[in-house]
Amino acid sequence: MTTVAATAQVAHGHHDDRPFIRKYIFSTDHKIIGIQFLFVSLFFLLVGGLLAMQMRWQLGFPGKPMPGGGILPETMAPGGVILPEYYIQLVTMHGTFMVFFAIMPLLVGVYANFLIPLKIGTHDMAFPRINMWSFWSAFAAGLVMLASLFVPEGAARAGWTMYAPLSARHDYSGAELGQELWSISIVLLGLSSILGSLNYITTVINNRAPGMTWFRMPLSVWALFITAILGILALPVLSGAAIMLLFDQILGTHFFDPPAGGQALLWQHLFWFFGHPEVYILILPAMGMVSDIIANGSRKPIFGYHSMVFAIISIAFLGWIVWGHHMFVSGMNPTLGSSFMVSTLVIAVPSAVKTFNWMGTMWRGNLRFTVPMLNAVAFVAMFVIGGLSGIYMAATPVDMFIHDTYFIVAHLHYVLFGGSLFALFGAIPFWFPKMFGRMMSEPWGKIHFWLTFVFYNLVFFPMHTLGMAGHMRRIYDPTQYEFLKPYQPLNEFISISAFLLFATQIIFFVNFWYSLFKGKKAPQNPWEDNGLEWSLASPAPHGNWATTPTVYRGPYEYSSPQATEDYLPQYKKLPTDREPATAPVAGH
Amino acid sequence: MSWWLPLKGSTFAGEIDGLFIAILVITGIAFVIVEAGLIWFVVRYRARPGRKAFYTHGSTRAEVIWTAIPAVTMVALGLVSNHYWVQIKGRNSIPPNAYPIGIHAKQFEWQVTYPGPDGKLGTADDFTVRNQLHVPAGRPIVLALSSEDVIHSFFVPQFRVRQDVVPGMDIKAWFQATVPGTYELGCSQLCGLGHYRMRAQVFVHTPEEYDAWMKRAAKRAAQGEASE
Amino acid sequence: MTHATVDVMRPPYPTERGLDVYNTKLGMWVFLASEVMFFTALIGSYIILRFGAPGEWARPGIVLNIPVTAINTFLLICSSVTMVKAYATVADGEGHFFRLRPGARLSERLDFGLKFWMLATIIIGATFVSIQVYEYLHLVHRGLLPSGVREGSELAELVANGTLPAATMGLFGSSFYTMTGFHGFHVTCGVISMAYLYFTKTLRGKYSQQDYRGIETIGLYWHFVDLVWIILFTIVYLI
Amino acid sequence: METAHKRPNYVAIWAYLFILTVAELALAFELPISRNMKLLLLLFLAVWKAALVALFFMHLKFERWNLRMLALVPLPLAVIFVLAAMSEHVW
Ligand code: HEA
Ligand code: HEA
Ligand code: CUA
Ligand SMILES: [Cu+2]
Repeated sequence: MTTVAATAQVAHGHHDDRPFIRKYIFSTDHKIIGIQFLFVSLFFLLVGGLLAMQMRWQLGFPGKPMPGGGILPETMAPGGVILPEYYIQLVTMHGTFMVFFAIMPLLVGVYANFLIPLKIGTHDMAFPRINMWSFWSAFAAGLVMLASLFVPEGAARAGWTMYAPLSARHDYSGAELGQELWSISIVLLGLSSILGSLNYITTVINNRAPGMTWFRMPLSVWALFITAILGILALPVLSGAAIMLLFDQILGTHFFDPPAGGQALLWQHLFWFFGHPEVYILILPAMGMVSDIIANGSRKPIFGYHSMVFAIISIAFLGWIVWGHHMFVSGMNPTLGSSFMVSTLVIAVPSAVKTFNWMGTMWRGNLRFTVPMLNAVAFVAMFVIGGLSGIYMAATPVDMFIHDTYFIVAHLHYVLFGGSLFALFGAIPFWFPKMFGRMMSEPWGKIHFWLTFVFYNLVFFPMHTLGMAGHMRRIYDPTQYEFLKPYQPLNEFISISAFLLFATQIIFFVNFWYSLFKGKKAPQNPWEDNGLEWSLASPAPHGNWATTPTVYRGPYEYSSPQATEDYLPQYKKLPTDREPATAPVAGH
Repeated sequence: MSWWLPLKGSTFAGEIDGLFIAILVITGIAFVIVEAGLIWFVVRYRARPGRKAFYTHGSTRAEVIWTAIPAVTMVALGLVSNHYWVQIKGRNSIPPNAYPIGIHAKQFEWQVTYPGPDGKLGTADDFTVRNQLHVPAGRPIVLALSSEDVIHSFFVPQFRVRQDVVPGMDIKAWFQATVPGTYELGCSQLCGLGHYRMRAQVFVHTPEEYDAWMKRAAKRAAQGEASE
Repeated sequence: MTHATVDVMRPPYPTERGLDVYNTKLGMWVFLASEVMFFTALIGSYIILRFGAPGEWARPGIVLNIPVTAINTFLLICSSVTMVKAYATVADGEGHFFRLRPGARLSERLDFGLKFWMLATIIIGATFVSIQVYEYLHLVHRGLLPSGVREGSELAELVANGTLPAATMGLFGSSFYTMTGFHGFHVTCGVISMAYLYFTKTLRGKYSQQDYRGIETIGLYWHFVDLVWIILFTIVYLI
Repeated sequence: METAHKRPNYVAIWAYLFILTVAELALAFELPISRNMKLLLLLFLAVWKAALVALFFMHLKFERWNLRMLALVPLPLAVIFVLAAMSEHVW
């Protein structure tokens, strides 16, 4: 493997004598915080997955005792048979954990923290201590949410969307403390996201290394930056709404209480005004990292860098004016529905730009199928399916039929699992060496990839069919309906595939832990990548660079005729390169 | 088990299915282009020793093409969908001669109020039946939806009609059944632990049958045995 | 601020570039953007609920004590002025405060001016909070609770005799306490952080014309809280 | 740190705000004009006051354009949200 050691600025051996607790627990180092987020959110991914398995058991084999379900208390599953009230807790907590505590922290908490300073060439976040608080409040939020599963009457029961008034009044939902803990946890999480986003935005704007102009930033940084803007503007709305919900629950206020003049739809407006930007928070970082990985794996500059940037920006902007597409049949003003439909459809345009640019990047490339690359290509393939199913729902008349059916469930898993999670299965091994100094196993990674890819499609593709048949979401027992009885074999098939999908994840789990301690020692730049982070040793040392690196070119100069290797790092100075004029100025 | 949409049981089911198929075609084309392209590239451009990738930063022409085509398609799709939307859910879409039925949803049942022999809601001969919706075929029906407690959703797959029932709001929805038979009405908005069993039966009668049923039911109701 | 715990690995050069605005100030503006969205959720809900309320809105003029709140509003505006004076004094290093004694040196005046204006801001801010607490106690006493009107209270009588609309009192209580409560919470946070900066920085002479970032940043926050109150006062109390 | 501009007269702005507040109070209680007119005027005054605070006290008037943009970004979102959710009740 060729190295660029000649130009690489290997960090000096600054010995780090902070005590353990300051180094790994209450650390202000952005890399440690990213790693803390990684462990915590992988744990919650596991929790979310376990909840999904219980759901799938009930849906595939309604009313049968769940193997191992005997350990659950009587109030959830007497004799292992899941109760309806436990089932809706499962749905609610599965959605909540996956969205708020697994995918969002994985993408933003881990990679915004880890990558932004490394990729823009700075020593840490702008506000390291605020950053630490951002982790700890997310952690507290997670604990509160987890605790809510164990309180009497169980966890929140109104779906991850928490529609009022079901969520607002205890006599409607039957849950008390669980419902309140959900609101409290979400407020804490909102705080965490705001503190985090504030850091990412300031850092990206102000702390770029010399030469790192706006249009030399890797797309992952662009995506994380725009995501942070979405976060800083969207999460406060959710916090505000969750606070109102909490007050309805504990103080008896009437925001969402129709008999006293409150409005049920107000919650939906608030939630989705946050919620749609949120789903782009869940996909944009994935898109950014996939762009980096695909360019790297194709050994080619990203196709249409500038239009990729503008696509990210326009997706983020459009994301603010489409929230009503979740409410087409909610009784919302139908004229408003029309305008939300049009704005929603328009989002297909920047998404198309991104998709075709990824393909353009691969076109005439020299594709190396590493595990990150495989997962990144799968991301494109699967995100497109999810995105295209979004078009059906955006068309209001069709949505009237498929709203709140498994068609939606299929859509959301195609974008969230097929999209975000595949991107993460690519990103985790890609940056693993920079985090831990070791490589994850390639062969096992490939086995995990192929099995996941197959089982994932077997689980979620048939859900489109269920949706077309009118199979409602969030129902405990589909066999209650005559018209769904013929579909039970399909449900059973999905469930079995889901168990296999989960079992496959054990490979990842083992690979992750094994590599952490026993993996192959990582070289400095194992993927022959152009990013600034690869100029550091693996793992990246505390404080990153001894002297600030200088950036001479864009991030995707693969196969450049100027270099003999097929990559040309951003930090490598060629004789023809000029030193950047002092500081990069905004807008250049 | 069918792999396709359920029976078309209402006047606008055909339109919705048509739109569904149109989108299926559009997205199908996009799907094939993307997936086939990906597979092709993966096979054709896999790394071979000694080869260097083609160095390019993009092409403005390609960029314009793949921005413009989706843009035009999406605007066209928006216009077409909106045309149907206005007919189906628009604010003036309810046919003036529609036959009124009241639906009151509560945890976890549907209370269906019929206008009685005089065909008007809110008069003395109205009567209420639990979990049974009887409608005549070939006649537009307008539902007056109200909720006792939380949000429910009125959904009959064969009619392709769905409307949330929101407490504090008086919402109207209409449809016109075309095929006599028995169907199911499901609640499709999570409304509590009994959500999954908040189900009612839907009977679509021929107009004559419906009149006969109405007479019988009204008589029974007058005798005070309304429900069931 | 960077002084508090100096991490050994903090870069030795100013990392600040890009917007030409230093980090804490930029960070504060970004934070304020999120605050705008937070208050959008609360104030927006209020507007939406009031707009769609069943019947007439509870009459703020009768329920609330407008004159006292008007004085409070005035106080908060004054505190904004004292805050901006503190900022201008330290930023300009001169001229924004009366002469302490004839012939006093500039630096002395600056020092005194900053301390004076900051202390004034803290005191006025604390007064605002106290008056708000008084207002709350009084309102609760008269019978307005977050959940509506208390049985058998003075306001309940007004509802009974038709002076106040029964249908919207619950909504009024909910939104009134939530909005003003969160505003009050923000003021309290501001007072506490200012007091903290006052004792740990101002009194120890850590601010100078070369570095007054803490003053400017907390000032931005303080003015924003004032700005929110200006909106709240109008739409909750006056309209 | 910038101080290129001349300091505005803060006491004058304070007086300005004071007068506007008095005007608001007068409007709310005394003037016999239509309710909608009153509402519009009050909102106008409130926005005016808020703008004074933002422009002078928060010295936005003297900042670079990109910082001003940053401060303005959330406002259209807030307006879009409130208007859309309100349109619920006018159809
Ligand atoms: C990562 C998360 C994510 C992403 C990226 C998206 C992306 C999109 N979503 Fe999705 N959505 C969710 C997560 C996400 N969604 C979730 C979680 C829900 C359910 C919430 C709940 O109720 O629990 C949901 C629900 C949801 C609904 C509400 C359905 C209902 O409840 O009735 C709608 C309706 O319009 C919708 C639409 C879209 C659209 C149009 C896009 C677009 O952004 C997609 C754009 C992409 C493409 C179109 C593909 C690529 C483009 C091409 C290949 C070009 C060629 C294409 C054409 C010419 C068409 N989504
Ligand atoms: C990112 C989001 C995400 C992910 C990954 C998943 C994953 C899965 N979901 Fe998810 N799902 C949602 C988000 C997600 N879901 C949301 C938002 C809803 C809506 C909720 C609502 O209606 O309110 C939903 C609803 C939902 C339903 C509908 C329930 C209903 O309406 O009644 C079903 C039903 O089958 C389902 C099934 C599954 C299954 C089988 C998986 C499987 O893919 C799970 C496989 C297992 C894993 C992915 C875990 C693997 C673990 C690791 C890899 C950890 C490794 C750890 C270390 C290394 C430390 N989900
Ligand atoms: Cu009623 Cu679900
Ligand atoms: Cu959406």
